[in-house]
Amino acid sequence: MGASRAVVVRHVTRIEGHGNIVVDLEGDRIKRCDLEIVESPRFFEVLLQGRPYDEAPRISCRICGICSVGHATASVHAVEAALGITPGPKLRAVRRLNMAGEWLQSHILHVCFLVAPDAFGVPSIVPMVGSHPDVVKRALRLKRLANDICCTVSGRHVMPISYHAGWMGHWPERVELRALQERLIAAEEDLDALVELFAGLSWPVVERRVEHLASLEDGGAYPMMGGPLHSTSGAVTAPEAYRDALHEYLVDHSAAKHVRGTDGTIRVGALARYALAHQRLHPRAKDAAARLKLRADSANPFDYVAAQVVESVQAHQEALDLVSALLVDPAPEAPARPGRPHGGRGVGMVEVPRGTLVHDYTIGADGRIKSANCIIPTSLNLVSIEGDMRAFVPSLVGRPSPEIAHALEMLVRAYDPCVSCSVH
Amino acid sequence: MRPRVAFFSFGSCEGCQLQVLSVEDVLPELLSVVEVVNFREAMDDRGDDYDIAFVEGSLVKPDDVAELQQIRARAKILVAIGACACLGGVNAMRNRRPVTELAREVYDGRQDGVFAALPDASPLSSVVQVNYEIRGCPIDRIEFLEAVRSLIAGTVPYVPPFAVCVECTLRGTPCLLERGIPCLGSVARAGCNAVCPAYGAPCEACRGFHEVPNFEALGEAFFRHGMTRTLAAEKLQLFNNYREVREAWEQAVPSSSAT
Amino acid sequence: MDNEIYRLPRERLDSLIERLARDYRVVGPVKQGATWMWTDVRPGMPLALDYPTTMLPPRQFFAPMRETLFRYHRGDDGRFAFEEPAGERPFALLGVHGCDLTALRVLRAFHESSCRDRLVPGRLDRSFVMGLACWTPCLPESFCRDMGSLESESPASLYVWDIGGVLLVKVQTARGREIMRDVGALDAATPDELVALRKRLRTRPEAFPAQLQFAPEKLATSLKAAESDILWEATADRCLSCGRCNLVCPTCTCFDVGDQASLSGGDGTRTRSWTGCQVPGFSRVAGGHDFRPGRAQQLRYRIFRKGKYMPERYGMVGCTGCGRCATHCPTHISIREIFLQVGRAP
Amino acid sequence: MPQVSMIPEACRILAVTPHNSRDIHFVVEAPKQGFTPEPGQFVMVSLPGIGEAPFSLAALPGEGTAEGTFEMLIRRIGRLTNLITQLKAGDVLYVRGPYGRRVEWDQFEESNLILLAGGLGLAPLRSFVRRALGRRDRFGRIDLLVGARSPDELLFRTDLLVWASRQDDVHVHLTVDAAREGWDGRIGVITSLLDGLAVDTAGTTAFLCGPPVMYRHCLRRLLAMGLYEHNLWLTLERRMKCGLGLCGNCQVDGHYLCSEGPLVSYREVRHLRDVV
Ligand SMILES: Cc1cc2nc3c(=O)[nH]c(=O)nc-3n(C[C@H](O)[C@H](O)[C@H](O)COP(=O)(O)OP(=O)(O)OC[C@H]3O[C@@H](n4cnc5c(N)ncnc54)[C@H](O)[C@@H]3O)c2cc1C
Ligand code: SF4
Ligand code: SF4
Ligand code: SF4
Repeated sequence: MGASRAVVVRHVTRIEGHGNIVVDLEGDRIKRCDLEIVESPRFFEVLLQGRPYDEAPRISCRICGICSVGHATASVHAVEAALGITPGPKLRAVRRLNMAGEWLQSHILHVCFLVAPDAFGVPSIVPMVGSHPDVVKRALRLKRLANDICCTVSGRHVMPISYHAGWMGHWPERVELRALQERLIAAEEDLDALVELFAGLSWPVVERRVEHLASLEDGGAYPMMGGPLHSTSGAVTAPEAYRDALHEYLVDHSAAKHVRGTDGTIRVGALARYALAHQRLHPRAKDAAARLKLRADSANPFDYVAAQVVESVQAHQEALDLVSALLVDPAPEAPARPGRPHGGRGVGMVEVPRGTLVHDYTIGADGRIKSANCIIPTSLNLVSIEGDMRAFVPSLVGRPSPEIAHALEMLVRAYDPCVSCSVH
Repeated sequence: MRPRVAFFSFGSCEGCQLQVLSVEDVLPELLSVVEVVNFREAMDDRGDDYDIAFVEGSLVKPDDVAELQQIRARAKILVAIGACACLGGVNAMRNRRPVTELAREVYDGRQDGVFAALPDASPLSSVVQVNYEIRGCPIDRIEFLEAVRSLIAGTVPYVPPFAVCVECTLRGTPCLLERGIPCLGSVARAGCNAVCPAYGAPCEACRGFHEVPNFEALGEAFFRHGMTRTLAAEKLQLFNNYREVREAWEQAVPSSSAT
Repeated sequence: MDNEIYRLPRERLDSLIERLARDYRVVGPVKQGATWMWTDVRPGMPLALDYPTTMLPPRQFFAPMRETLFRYHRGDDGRFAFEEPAGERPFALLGVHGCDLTALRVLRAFHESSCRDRLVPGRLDRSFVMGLACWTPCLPESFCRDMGSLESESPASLYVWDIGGVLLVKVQTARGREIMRDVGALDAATPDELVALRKRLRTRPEAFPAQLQFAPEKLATSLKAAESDILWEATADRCLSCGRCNLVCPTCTCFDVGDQASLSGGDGTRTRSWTGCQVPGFSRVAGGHDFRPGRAQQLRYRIFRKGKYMPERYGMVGCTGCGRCATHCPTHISIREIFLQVGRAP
Repeated sequence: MPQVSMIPEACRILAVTPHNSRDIHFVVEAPKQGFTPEPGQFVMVSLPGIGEAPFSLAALPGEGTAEGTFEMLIRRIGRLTNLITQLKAGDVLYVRGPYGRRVEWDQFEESNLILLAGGLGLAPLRSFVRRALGRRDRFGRIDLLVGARSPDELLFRTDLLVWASRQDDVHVHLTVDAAREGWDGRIGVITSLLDGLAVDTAGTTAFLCGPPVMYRHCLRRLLAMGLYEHNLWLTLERRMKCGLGLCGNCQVDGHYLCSEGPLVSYREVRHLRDVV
């Protein structure tokens, strides 16, 4: 029996929210290997109770700063499903544009600001301002553009303002769209350079059998705005029946609920979407995937980074296409009316940057939310993250503890977990 | 010498820190005037030696209190950023109900270990002295930069004393209240350039109140525009429900007995 | 005067806009959502000749809501150098009602009384104004007829009556005549049209029932008698101190001054922006002392300024009866009702 | 003439003397063009990027201070003054002015003068004292009454000492609201200094400047002593943003105190509301 040692990282950095890595080793034997989620619970599901449904997108977007657009979208979808509202084509296009903006913003933030420092062996992007000014400037430009897409559509890049069931409180104007179009075209070079940069980086390999999940849209668009939940196992589940596929449960070391699939560990997010829908990518994004040598059947969590780069290209192309389409006729669309004003239950399931997000509301006849349940992509990934940590540690045991800690941090970070979101 | 600044967060969505990261165009300039020594969301560095601490989030779990006190002890200037830190924000909406009930609904009644929660979600000022506040949910990046500029110049940040309506009117936004939409702009503190009404949502007073809010008149205004006075109270709960913040309006606008 | 009235076929409005656009930035009332706003108009855009009234008054063009006074830049010697913004294109305002024409005269009277700022008078001189006659009150709160501004036709180079088929245009300045000549609209109104106009004007007052039972010149004296705080306190209980009444008022002139700067402080601007006596902080000095504390005193001040101080100092009542402040006040505090009350007081 | 008359001029600080921890005395280069102020006028001083505020002239060019310079006493109290009071000689302030009404001094000749200064109010009144002492033969008896909250807050102590030593020219009376050990002067509010002051009611002019609370009490006393309303002069300091009679912040009953004041006679403003 070897000496026992503990590897502990308190508050993993460069992720959103508070999580600790706790590993206890006895010689080569792993006694404990957990990702402790110590984020503070805020009880959003209870906060929503009793509130008028119009507030739901604005309350629930406060679950998370990084994916506030995603939350607002899932929320407004849930409300619309509950009230029997079918959003018009332009409304869907504008919302998808906003989502594309958020994807781009979130992915750039993750790959350039949070992950890239690992590749360059520095603690943050700050030293890179001096050492790799081009990389930093490019990242800042892309992020600014992504933020401006969100501001144009919904007023702010964090906490969208204009979301209502069936209508928009503000429609982007022609001049604004034209300005975006110009900048999107100009950004193609930056995305190209981004792909180039990440194609030249290499990451550890941790392979494990997992089930990938994503909610695929009918009609063949790349998964973003939701649809039935597809699994690499072949199973397909309707959004309202998400409970058949996703089982939430409590564990002692996490304020975020863990989720089990029908068949053990599941994974969502860029890599899962890529696995399930890579054929749906825009040609330029496919090309990026080829340059990044991203395999469709990759199960290596470190490949999340490459998949996010591919999806950045995708989001950018989609934004460009959507802006161009909206420019043909930017006039506002008439609001869609509720088919079921007395309320009922509705589920909004969308693909946010980190994976499948579910908002499930029951709305009463008084227009107030009776009950709410939210499932967050990071929660869906927690079991997988710990599984990967367990699979990764044996290849690290020979090394000094700080190195093990660093390697595990990188693994956790690769998933781009959003901890405050997962606890909500 | 560049002042050393640190960022911390408690119960929140970290959106305010994200707003700090979204100063892309001036980030290099910002880094040339301050030295960031601690910013978990974006860097590994964990300096304990700082002049200015920007703190986001409400106090929601028992450990938060001691941690905040430690930050206070180290920082020369403590700045609360965002509605959660300044007012309790959306988090304080949960204070309507006992925490045991919340735990029952969400965590099968567990309140131990990672599930522990303070009875009330509260703003930083409920525990330590806060030197300055940058309000909003989320904070406005321009206002943040203006505050940083004032602090590094050695003076106090400017805080507008008037209502969101002033900015809203100057922006030329048609008034939502006049159309019967429950807008709180007339009691809310300006500084956000009245962004919500401009994008078609009523102001929900995420920045708290201006200097002389008149809540009775707010109820009256709601009533005159075809809404109930109770609705005013209900809207005020959204961001301003922490005990001491609520005291200001609770007597003035009748609350519905609903949760 | 009749020989100065010309006919402008409605479709020629477009050529008028086109002609003006050569020399001016042309603005007119445009509907935005539920409200009317002064907005740039281009030929081809229908000019509304039947709009109620705009939320924001035309003074926004003479004293902009937020105006850069100057820019500054820190030079190599560490000192700041100052630079004025370039003068903007003069503008032409189309379709200004009598109340707002009156307000432009008030603005001029105010600025000429203390003319150390040349921005506003300069703009008043350079701009082109086309007045427009009203046939019905714009808002339930309008009382322009009582304030004598319904009949206001100056300052305007052109003044328009929409009498149905054709527009009748009175030329009031040489510049106005030049413009009419350029658009080829120097056909005199026909006798029939003039008869129709006179008839409309004669019956117009019926559409504007009297709201005050006294002449506006009496206001100053009645207000003097209304020093009692009870009146003000009762009304001010409803006031939110939101400041909308000041901001939408066509004759308010007060502003705040503030600086904006880059992060390092090396570049920036000093701007002035609208504020008013009902906006919190307006009369407060350093250390926190407020010389006019409380809503009642602030509300009273606004009313006194319009009804007493301005006529005493500038020879014109500060209220034009446009009805904006009452309409846009969240609790409908009505200056008309207050005038009525003080006028009734013994 | 520029369109915008609010552009300031860079003026170098020539000397800085703290009077206590928050009141700092500045000698400043005067603006080059047309800077010929009268006592009671003020300047607008700014730091670009921070803001602008009005400050009284504590000495006029050539009157106790060198030609081409003027003096101010600035109290650290807020956003702008926090920074101004940290400046050193050689630094630059941005100044425009002088502003305010020019009160004819001829009218005060032959008169006895009582100057009542509460706290910071001594700053503007200092230029009054200097003007009077500079033409000593044209005035009657001069009494300077100075009140401060505590001995530490007594401003311009050197001046006070010098003036006190010129018994024949000016009678200096000091009082503090509260004292600590070592103060052997008078304790009490400033009105108490009026007790026992022999005055020729018709031939005396009084000037008042101090915190808002001071005015009402002093005026009541002076009127009770028999001084004429038109001989009581007050400086009314309100919020001022332009100095040009435009921004409106300083209005009292329609009067713009930045141009119609701040120095006014009680007779002129007595009927106005919220004046004192
Ligand atoms: C005619 C006149 C003469 C003055 N003389 C002096 C003097 O000699 N020495 C001195 O220390 N102070 C004097 N003051 C007061 C001085 O103007 C204020 O202390 C100063 O405005 C404080 O600015 P701040 O930004 O530091 O304070 P803050 O409280 O942060 O002020 C915020 C803003 O409010 C405005 N403001 C606040 N208080 C006043 C005020 N009392 N008057 C006008 N505007 C104000 C300013 O424009 C300022 O930008 C005088 C005021 C007036 C009107
Ligand atoms: S929309 Fe709201 S903030 Fe804007 S003016 Fe109306 S009440 Fe005020
Ligand atoms: S308008 Fe109101 S809710 Fe919106 S950002 Fe401003 S203060 Fe917050
Ligand atoms: S608009 Fe009405 S509520 Fe607002 S400050 Fe004016 S009087 Fe008061």
